[in-house]
Amino acid sequence: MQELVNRAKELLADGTVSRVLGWKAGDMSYNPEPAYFNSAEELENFVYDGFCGANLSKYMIEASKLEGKTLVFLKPCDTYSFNQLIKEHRVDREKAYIIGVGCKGKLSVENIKAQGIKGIESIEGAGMNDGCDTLTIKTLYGDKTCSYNDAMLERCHVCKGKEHQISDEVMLESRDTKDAERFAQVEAIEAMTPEEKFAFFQKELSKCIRCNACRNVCPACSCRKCVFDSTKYDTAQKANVTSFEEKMFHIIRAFHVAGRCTDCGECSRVCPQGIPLHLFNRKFIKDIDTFYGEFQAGEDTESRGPLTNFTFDDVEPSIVGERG
Amino acid sequence: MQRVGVFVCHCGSNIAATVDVKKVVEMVSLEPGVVHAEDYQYMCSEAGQARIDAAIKEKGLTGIVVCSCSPRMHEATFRKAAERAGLNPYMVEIANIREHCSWIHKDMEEATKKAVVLARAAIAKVNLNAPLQPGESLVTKRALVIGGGIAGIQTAIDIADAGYEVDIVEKTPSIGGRMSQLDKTFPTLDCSACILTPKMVEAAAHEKITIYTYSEVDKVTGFVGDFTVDIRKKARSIDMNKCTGCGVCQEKCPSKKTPSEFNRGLNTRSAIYTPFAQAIPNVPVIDRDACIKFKTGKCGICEKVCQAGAIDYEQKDEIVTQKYGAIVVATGFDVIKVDQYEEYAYSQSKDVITSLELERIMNAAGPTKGHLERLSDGKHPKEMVFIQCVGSRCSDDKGKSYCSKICCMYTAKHAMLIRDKYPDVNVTVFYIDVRTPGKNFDEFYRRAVEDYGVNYIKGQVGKVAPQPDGSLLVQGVDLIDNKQILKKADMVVLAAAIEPEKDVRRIATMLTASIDTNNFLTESHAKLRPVESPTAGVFLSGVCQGPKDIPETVAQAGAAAVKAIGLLAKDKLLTNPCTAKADELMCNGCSTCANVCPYGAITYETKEINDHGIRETRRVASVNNALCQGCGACTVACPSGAMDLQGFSNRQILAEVDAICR
Amino acid sequence: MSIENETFRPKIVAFCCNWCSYAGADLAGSSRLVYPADVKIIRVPCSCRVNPMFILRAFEKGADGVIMCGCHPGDCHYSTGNYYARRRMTLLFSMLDFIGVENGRTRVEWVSAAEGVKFSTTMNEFVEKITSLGPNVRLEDLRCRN
Amino acid sequence: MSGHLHEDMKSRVIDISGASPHKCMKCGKCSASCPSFDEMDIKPHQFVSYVNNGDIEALMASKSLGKCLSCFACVERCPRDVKPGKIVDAARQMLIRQQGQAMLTPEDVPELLDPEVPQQLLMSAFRRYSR
Amino acid sequence: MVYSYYPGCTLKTKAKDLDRYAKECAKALGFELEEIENWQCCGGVYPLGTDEIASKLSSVRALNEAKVKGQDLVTVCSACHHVIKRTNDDMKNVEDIRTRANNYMELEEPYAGETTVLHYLEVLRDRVGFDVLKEKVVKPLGRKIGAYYGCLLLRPSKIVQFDNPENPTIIEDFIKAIGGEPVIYPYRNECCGGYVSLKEKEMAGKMVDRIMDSAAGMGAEELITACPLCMYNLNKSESANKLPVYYFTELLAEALGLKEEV
Repeated sequence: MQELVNRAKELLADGTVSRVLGWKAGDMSYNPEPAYFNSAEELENFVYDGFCGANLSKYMIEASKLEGKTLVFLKPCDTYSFNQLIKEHRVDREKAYIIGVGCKGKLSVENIKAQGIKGIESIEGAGMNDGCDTLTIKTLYGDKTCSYNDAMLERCHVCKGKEHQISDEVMLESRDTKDAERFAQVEAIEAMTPEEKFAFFQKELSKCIRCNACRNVCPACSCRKCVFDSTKYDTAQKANVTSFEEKMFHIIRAFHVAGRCTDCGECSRVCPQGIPLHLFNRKFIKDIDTFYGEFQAGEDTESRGPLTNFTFDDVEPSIVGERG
Repeated sequence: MQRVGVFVCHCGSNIAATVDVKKVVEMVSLEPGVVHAEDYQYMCSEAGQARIDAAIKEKGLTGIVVCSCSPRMHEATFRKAAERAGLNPYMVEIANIREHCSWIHKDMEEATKKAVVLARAAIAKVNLNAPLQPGESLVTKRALVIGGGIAGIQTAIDIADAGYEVDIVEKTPSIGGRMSQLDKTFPTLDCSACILTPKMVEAAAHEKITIYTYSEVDKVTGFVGDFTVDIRKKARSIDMNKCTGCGVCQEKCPSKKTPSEFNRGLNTRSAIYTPFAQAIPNVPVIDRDACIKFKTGKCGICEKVCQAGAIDYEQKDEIVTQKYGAIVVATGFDVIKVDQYEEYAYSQSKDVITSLELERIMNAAGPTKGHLERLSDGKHPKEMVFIQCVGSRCSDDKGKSYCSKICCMYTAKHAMLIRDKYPDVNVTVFYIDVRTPGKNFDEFYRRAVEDYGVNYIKGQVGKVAPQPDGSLLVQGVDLIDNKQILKKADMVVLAAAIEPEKDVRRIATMLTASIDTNNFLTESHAKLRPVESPTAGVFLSGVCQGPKDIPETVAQAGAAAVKAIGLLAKDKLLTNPCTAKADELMCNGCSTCANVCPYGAITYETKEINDHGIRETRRVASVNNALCQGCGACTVACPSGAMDLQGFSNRQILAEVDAICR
Repeated sequence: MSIENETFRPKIVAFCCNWCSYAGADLAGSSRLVYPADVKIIRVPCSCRVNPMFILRAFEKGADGVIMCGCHPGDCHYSTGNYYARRRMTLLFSMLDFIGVENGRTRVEWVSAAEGVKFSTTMNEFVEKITSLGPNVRLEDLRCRN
Repeated sequence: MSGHLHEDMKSRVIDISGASPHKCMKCGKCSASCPSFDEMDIKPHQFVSYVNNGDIEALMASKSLGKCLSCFACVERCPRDVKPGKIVDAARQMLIRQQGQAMLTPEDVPELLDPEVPQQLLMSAFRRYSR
Repeated sequence: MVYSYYPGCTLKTKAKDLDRYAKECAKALGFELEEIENWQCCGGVYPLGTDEIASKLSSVRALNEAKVKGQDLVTVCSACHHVIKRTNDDMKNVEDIRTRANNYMELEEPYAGETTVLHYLEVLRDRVGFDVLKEKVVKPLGRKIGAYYGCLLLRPSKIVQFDNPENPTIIEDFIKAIGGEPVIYPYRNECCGGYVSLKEKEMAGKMVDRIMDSAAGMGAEELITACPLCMYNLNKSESANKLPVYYFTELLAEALGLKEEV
């Protein structure tokens, strides 16, 4: 981690960049947060470890408007989002100095808590130089351990790979964390009866409090004004009374990012209610792959997205009923 | 909120018989914004329009809803009426309570309820309408005619005579089309060439007409008044300016084995050829697939014998790009392949032929020099059998569901001509119905029966069995006698169904002109706009629109020309104001909309935006109203909803949805 | 409100493109080809104008079925609109299926201006299908019921 | 017989046959194709019009039921997809399904037999002519 | 390649030749016919009413057995082929029949027309290839042979999809492959009256004579057929032009030089 700080200081010092976009330590060891660093002194607070899950590419929309270049640290999966933002003219490549940082899988404290570990004071073993086998957790009730992989975010189990899609330089090693099939969860739901599917989503979505965290964190959901805040559709937010509006919100949100979503998983990571929101996006990705050929948003900055493209012999919508 | 007036039309009894119009008036009066509602016998009549006029003025209406027939019928009428009364024409909405309601529902209560819902939706929409101003676009004073048959020729001459430039694009080496293949024409038995050739010459000589033969339309962009078309002039391998049409090359060409398209493959032609003697232009083409020079590199005889030095083996396809104000489609027809009806043994016997092949056999310039003879052995036939409706009126997947319309008449013609020229030949016609609507048509058919002794048998043929002696045993039925008939014939002639020229679907797609499942182009209105395609600026001439004979084709060709002239006579056209519009404050500048725009109407500019006091330089979308056709693809592609469609805005459509689901 | 005692009559919204399907519906009308009054048509310039939001909104407000009709692929008045619409609707319908909405509440049918018969048969079929599915309860916003 | 029963028999014959008599345009191609035409009292095209007119009893009494070869020439060549041959088959089925109406019984067989008769001929004959 | 093989009743009795030759020739041509277990007679005629289910079950059983084995189902007899192929089409495309048949059958997995049904001739044409067959011929026949298709192989063409129903070529191509000279005559696809030959002997006789006359008139020296019904019926001809009739498999065996061995 220190090498990242050193390199950032160098780049600040030689004027290559005017600021640094990274993560700073939070009040607990497991909740670092995105932050700008404008000087070498500020960089003392910089952290980068297994809990730095936040995808910083979206912050580059605002950073692109600032004077001078911004040094941004992007994990392999974040670089897809950044590419997608370039494609949509939302970020300025020239305004970014990208250090692709390695990643050994990002962690969720919720997953640790879910194992019955309470009263967490600090967590060790999440550093980039650690073995990433076991986490040691100091709690009010004594030291506990937890396997690194068990604490990992869902998205890391279906990792897209260790390669950075875009960067000016790469630092730190990455680790293979993929140990599950990307579409297994979606397939499990697809195999349900309509009643089961409905019950599943009814249960999940009824938890939604419309806090908009998913929307705010999403690098694809970057509209200046969201349709759900707009009078143009007469769909501006209302009180949370029944479940339909949540369905409408999440379906439309997923639809708006379909073909643009890189499957970064931030929506599920930030949801305070723990709704597996990535399922919506991943369902669209799976359908797009099946119907129109494999497509990974953010792999490049030029190709046409599947929803702004077509072939003459695309499947008909009736396929939905036909495949049973 | 608008001040809305609702006008409910009885349409005589068309609406009023099924929809309780009084009830509709009563119900819509309760709707928000409605300050006036009335019903009337015929809203589209002058008196009806006067009522609208009066109400707008007296009640100060700012929007009106007419509950009547389809907007495709009278939207324009009511918009004009509103405009005369000083209202912006785009403040008019139509609730279609005839085609979508009274005509398809029987129960009055149900139909009335539905009419009220449709009216509510229109009221909800009009409450959100905004006045729109159409823009203007210039009209290019030039017409394109696709197809150089009698339909295309007639249309071109008529447009050119009105003083406008016309280009004819014909894919074969000569204009003339199917009519040039015919021997005689019904119901007067004129010689086809005698009446067609002067027309061809007239078109060729007309100073306003340019003919592109051996050419195809490659690409069409633009819209009414301003189409841009790429015409591919296929490499003819002949310099048209040098060729004198002497014909020596064709005589000397050693490759003479290619089936002649013009003679329906009944004989062969040389690789360098003009399709027929009267071809216009009288300049041959080299069929590169058949030419020895092109296949092996050796030969070159035509080049050697051509004194004009017109042969050019190096010639390449050439693209001519031209602008047009109007396009007339006159692509014509072909006969279906009859080998899918092998019970008639077409591909098993040379003496089973189609009627178009018989035309060539009967023609003095045809493969038998006009002598009626069997193609198998050259013998003169004694018994001829004609079979009607081969592939017409079929609901199987092999044939056509429609009546080809011309077969009854040409078969009567053939029968008559044969009996006249060869009284020793017996002619039998197996028919299902004889259909002869048309001036002097039934008389013509009756002459065949009464004066020429043609034997008409009501019933179909089930099988044609080639016999060891070379004759054909025709197994048919006489439904009047209720007997199966076995008839020995020397020749059998099949009245094969006609179908639109294969190319027409490609052309329709380029023109975005509507086409039906049979590949006939769709007219804008079956009765009232029969020569106009629903696509503005595209007109229909001849069989591409539906089966028709020569007199009808020529009449329709003239009608299409008049419609095209009417368009070309205007200097400017009003453009549809229902175009897309981007809200700069909301636009992300992401280019998603531009990616789906079929017209390239969306561009991006980087400009300073004042977003509620925040001044920022942003990349924002901008719509070119002259190019935008108002499809709305961009509006759905836009995730933020910054792109909206005027006249069909998100809020308007949602208001309609809400009104219907209420 | 009780639906058990009455015969269920579905609410059906049909989005029809102006150039083909709306004209096809007009032809069905002028040919007097009967289909149930439960179908209400909204005219849009092109099937590509149909926003998934419109369809969800219809369901939210209590529609029991939504059908979208456009020109046949290849015949779009705007050349390519229906190709985009086809992809959008395929994905939307698949998502609705995914969250447990009964198959068949949504449908896309390509109907040309010449296909009055097809329009009528399609609507008859669709109404029958929706009637057999019963009222839409999974996507309705209960507040919208009067 | 009441009109209701007529209609009932008509719809039964249509159901059992899967034919579409209403599509008929009376071209006669079925009768023109039929190899057994001369043997039949009611001709193939008439089978269609008899159904359209609801006169099913006459069909069931017709000797054509035993003359139709089920060769499907009429079905194959019909330009309107009416399937006249299936009407004959259906009428025969309706007849033999009635008590005591079998057109072939085991007692009839011995005199019809010869040493070459293949099994499937017997099999199919019973399928065609008895319940 | 191994195919499931449905011989049918007649091939086990009156038409043993058809069966024997078919199997032997298959070996020589590199494929194997594996008789399915416990097959039952197809009934010889496709059920005449759309409401009949029970009479289709024997076909469905055979079809399902082939499906379970993952093999295509081959028949030699035209009638069996006709019945099984049409039943298969029903199972694939007619929901009502599929549901009802499956209800009777109580299979582990419902049958829905998954099996491909092939006539032996189709195997020769589409799987072996007539050109390959031609190479294996050791004794080209050199005779003028008329193909007699009859009705069952070809119709209804939409369902059996065997060949052009009015101008078929498959048997002619077969004759060419085994070194014969095909003779085309117009009545090769007209019915011989096989189904009525039990009760209407005189009438069937007329049909047969017409076929014989037509074939002989066009110069055929012998006829071949794939159908035991046609074989029986054609042999009853009393025409002066009566030609000898063979199963196509017999001539195939002859051309492959297997006839004596079998």
